[in-house]
Amino acid sequence: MYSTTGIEASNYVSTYNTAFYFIAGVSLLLLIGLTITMLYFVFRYNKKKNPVATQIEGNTFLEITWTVIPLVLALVMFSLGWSGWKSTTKPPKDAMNITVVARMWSFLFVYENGKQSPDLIVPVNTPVKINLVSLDVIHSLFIPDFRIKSDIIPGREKFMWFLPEIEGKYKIFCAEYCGLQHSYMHSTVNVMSKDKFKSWYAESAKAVTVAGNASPADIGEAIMRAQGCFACHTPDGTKLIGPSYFNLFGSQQTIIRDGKEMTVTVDPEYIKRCILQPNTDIVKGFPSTVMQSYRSTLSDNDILKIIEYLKTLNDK
Amino acid sequence: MSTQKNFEEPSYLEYKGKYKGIFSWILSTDHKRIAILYLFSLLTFFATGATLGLLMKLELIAPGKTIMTAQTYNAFFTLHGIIMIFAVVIPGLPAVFGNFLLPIMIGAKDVAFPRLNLLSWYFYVTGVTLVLISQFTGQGPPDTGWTFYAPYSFRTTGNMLPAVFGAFVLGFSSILTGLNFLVTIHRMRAPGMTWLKMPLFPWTLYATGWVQLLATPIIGITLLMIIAERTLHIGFFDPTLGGDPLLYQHLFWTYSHPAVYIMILPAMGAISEIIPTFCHKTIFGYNFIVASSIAIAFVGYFIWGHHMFTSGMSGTAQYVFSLLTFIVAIPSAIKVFNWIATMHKASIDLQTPFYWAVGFLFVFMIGGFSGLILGSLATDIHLHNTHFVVAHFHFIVFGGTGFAFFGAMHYWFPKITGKMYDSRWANTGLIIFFSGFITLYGEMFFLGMKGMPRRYYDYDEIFHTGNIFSSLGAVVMYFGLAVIIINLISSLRNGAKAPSDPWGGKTLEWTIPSPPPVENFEEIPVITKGPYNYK
Amino acid sequence: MKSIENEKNHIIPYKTFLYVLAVLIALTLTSVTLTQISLGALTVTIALIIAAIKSSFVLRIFMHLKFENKMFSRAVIGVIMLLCAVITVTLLDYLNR
Amino acid sequence: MSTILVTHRDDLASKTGMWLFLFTEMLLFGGLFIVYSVYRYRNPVAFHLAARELSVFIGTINTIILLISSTTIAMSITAIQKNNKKLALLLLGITVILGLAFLVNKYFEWGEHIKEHIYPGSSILALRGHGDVLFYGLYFFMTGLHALHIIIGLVFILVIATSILRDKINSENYVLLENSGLYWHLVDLIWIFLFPLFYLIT
Ligand code: HEA
Ligand code: HEA
Ligand code: HEC
Ligand code: CUA
Ligand SMILES: [Cu+2]
Repeated sequence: MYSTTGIEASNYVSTYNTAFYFIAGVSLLLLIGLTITMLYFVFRYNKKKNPVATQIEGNTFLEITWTVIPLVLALVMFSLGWSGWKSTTKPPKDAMNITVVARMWSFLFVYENGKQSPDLIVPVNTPVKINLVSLDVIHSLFIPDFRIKSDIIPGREKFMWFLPEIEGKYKIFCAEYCGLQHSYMHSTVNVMSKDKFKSWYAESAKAVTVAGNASPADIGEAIMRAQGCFACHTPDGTKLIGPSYFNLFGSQQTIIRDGKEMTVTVDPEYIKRCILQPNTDIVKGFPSTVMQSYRSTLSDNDILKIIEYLKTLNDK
Repeated sequence: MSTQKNFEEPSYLEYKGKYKGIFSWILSTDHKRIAILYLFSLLTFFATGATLGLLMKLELIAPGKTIMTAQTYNAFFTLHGIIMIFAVVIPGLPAVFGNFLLPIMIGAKDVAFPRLNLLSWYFYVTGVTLVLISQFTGQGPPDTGWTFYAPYSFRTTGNMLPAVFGAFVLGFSSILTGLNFLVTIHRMRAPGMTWLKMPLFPWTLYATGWVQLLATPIIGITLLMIIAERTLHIGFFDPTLGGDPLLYQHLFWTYSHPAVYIMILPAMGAISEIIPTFCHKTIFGYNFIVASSIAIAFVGYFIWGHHMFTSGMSGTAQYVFSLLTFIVAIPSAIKVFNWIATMHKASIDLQTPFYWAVGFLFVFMIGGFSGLILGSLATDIHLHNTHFVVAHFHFIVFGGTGFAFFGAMHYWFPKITGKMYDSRWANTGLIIFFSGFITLYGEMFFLGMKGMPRRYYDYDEIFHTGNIFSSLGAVVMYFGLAVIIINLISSLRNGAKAPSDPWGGKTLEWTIPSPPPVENFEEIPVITKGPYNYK
Repeated sequence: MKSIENEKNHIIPYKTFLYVLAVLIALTLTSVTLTQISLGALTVTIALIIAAIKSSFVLRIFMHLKFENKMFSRAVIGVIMLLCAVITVTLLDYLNR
Repeated sequence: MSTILVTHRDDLASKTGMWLFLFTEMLLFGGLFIVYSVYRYRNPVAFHLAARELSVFIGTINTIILLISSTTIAMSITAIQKNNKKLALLLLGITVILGLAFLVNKYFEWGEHIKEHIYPGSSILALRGHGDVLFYGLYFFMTGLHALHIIIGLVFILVIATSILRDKINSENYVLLENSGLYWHLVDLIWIFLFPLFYLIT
């Protein structure tokens, strides 16, 4: 089948193909048939070849025929689509549970043992149930090679499930428009053998893995990559959606708190507040509701490392 | 039929009314002059929207940044969508050709409420102006897509209010036009013109009128709620206030799906006029075509949910919406079959409008069939919000309504302007346009199947080849359309004088001089026969 | 369509309106008292049924539908049914989630 | 240009137009009724409790006011048909006064709520939970939109009244009066549903 890799990578591919090939096949036949008929009439009953038209008002038998036949075809098309879709609502009981936390503009996958990963890592041939959580606007988790997609709607409990059948890496896209960086909101599914997955899963339950001798600042940077901070903030002074981190630490920042303007020094306290309650202190000139709290995904320890990293960004 | 009966009465183009110059147009309540006002404003907006489309395609020719930033791209497809949908294809055929021809085709001197008609045009222009204003004021242009989905639409810093209010005003204009046509058709048909002796174009306008009247208020109130939510912080759709973003989608599509039939029905009507005229043959299955228009309008009201298949509606809702989506394809099928049957044993005069009609049938079928693929649940889960959808709706909106619009333009051009155009150039333009069209949008089907999401400013390397083709198609198409438009414009000056019935049509508009006199008919005709009587 | 022309001058006596007003006010008060006593789930139904009865009086007498061309009443019924159908279809989603 | 085109008056056309316009109004509010039913279904308890805070007394008074005003405008059509210009004007005058009374009541009702910090966007309201926010959001929006319609209706009626004064509307030509009546009745109809939905169903 025509797709990113051409691989039938999940349980949905075959039901998708059945419905698709049937509808597309019937349509193509009808399209070709009707187009040829039409062109034939255009040539055969040209004014030159047929100077006088025969007046025909209609034919009820024909009308009924070409109502009933498409109706039957359409109903078959519908039922193929329905039966293919029905299974998406019924995850097997033994499915593995993973939660995706989507926000502008990153996905973060949270496993039952607390492990977090910006990529979706799953064992092959194991049903996976993903609980869909959005912190801000509607996103949509789309895995083309699995033929599956589900919107992630803030404030609603929802899930999707699938059975990955072939090992490999596949793309994940965000398929619901969610603002400026929508087209950069992507990730990867990594379908591993069960053994490999087990060892990955058992590794210390840290959010990110970095080399053993990494400094706290390096870990901080890795955490921020995993959490998607760089979608909105740059380390080099360029202004994206949020203020840049460049020369941020220790500087004086004009903020708006409770509608009043004031100046604060950027210290660890302030940064922590920015990350956990981003809507209390709003940096002047920036939108107030864009950044969402990271309370559910970052620990105090993580934040300390982030602060270490931010310190390294002052004038080099 | 072709003798010019009446020389005393000046044509609507020459008539000197109370006002002079431009005022004789923008203050005129003559349905024909209002139609021309619509035509010019609409073409301007169309050119704007099309240029935005071309620029978007140039951006997409390669991954990464080519000619604009992501912010600009997002603003462009939003503006492109709003202009094309609300300001071009929804008013399109009704406001231009409906206004000009509806009264003539049913043997009336004007629409029921001429002043209201002019008011609709003012609403129309105001609405678009508001949308355009939103681009240049406030904190940056709106960037939500034409669907204004909550909660993004009240999170964004983009300047939403004028755009949303502009869409609201455009909706108002659409309602007034529909209302006017309904009353006109009910009250002003010429004596003897029973419902089943009415030509098919007015019939589709009638069906459209009801949809405009009964669907547009829903989007009106929804847009007002978005405005209230943004300004007064009333919780309607914001999940942080307890609202349900899906309810917004329900309300939006409750209008916007019927709206696609507002776009296509008059197009089908125009095609139903063109085909019998050039076949010199009565239309096949008149009653069935009429019934199918009404069926489309009615069933089309209840299938909006097919835009929300991945949003997690209840299984029952998925079932009903998908089933009805397939049911609504049947009336379209009936129309297609009847049109083709009309060509059987006809005597076909191959003129430009007929080529457009044939082109329409071809692309409409492709668009419709791809609609079936999207209407099926298993496939839509994969294809939703990919470029497959973009291909579907350009095929059916641009290919359907757009082709019919250009067909109608070439069909009624002699009647409206009193001039003939050069059909060799017209056909050349059509061929260039058509090949550009297929390359541009055909490729998008494959991009969508591969999984390229829509509203993507930047894309993965795997989608590159397809996008190159598609973008080049856009350039070709741009040329084709320029040829077509330039040909028509130059015919205004240099074209030969048009007789009153250049094609041998049988509906009432061909019985009066071209261009029509101010009062259309010297004497209101009495109708005794059906509309396509070639015996 | 000809028959309408003669109905144009249908004059409704003042008294009719006053009777209708009395009925409407009575219905309003009934609805208020009925809903004040706890009837559980029935409350909604009763209140809406009474509202529907009231509106049919307004439509038929005040808005002349009773005396007007049938076309109008048919259209009104059609529109109301359409609205109900839309509400039902929307609720198909919510009631079955 | 319209003077030469429109040769005769078509009352039925103008009445048809008015009815069609009323249909759009019905659907406009219809959209809000959809929103109301969905949110009521999802927050039954909160809606139940919040509705209790509205004053049934003022609501009932306002309902009766509107019903009477509907009656008077309907009667004024009979009056004009019988060529009783004075009575027609008097009845219209009563209608207008009742309409204003309705608005005054509404003003005090809203005022009470706002005094208690119950209005959209209020942080005190937000503390009371989602159901209350939705209920009062809908309450203010729907009654507000309804009040806007009352104001439009009043202006419409005043314009008609001046036409009657100037004999432009008379026993031969009163379709505009009928149309304004239709509009006013629609406003009444909507209230007939708003009243139980917000005040009674507790
Ligand atoms: C003119 C406008 C127009 C028309 C007429 C249609 C017609 C149809 N549309 Fe389309 N549609 C749009 C404009 C239109 N659409 C737009 C603008 C969008 C995107 C909005 C957005 O998200 O921005 C869209 C999106 C859209 C979706 C949502 C996709 C998604 O987002 O996931 C779906 C899904 O069901 C759909 C289906 C259909 C169907 C089944 C028809 C049918 O009515 C088609 C019927 C016609 C035929 C089927 C062809 C003729 C028939 C025959 C020759 C006979 C044989 C027939 C059978 C065997 C049945 N459309
Ligand atoms: C009638 C409707 C209509 C029309 C005609 C078009 C026309 C075009 N559209 Fe359309 N498009 C939409 C309706 C339409 N579109 C809608 C509703 C959306 C969804 C928006 C959203 O997501 O919110 C969309 C989205 C959309 C996208 C998807 C964006 C994305 O999801 O990332 C793209 C991408 O390429 C695109 C391209 C084009 C192009 C290249 C053209 C055209 O430019 C095609 C070529 C046209 C011409 C070549 C005409 C040019 C000719 C002239 C200007 C004449 C010259 C004039 C004189 C000489 C006087 N459009
Ligand atoms: C969706 C965009 C977005 C993401 C993702 C995001 N931020 Fe922010 N951030 C903002 C915006 C907008 C502001 C300014 C408004 C405010 O203060 O809330 C901001 C402000 C801040 C500030 C205060 C900066 C200053 O100049 O005082 C800090 C610190 C911060 N963010 C850290 C982070 C960290 C750490 C992450 C990731 C774990 C992150 N942000 C992710 C948008 C984002
Ligand atoms: Cu997230 Cu698009
Ligand atoms: Cu649709």
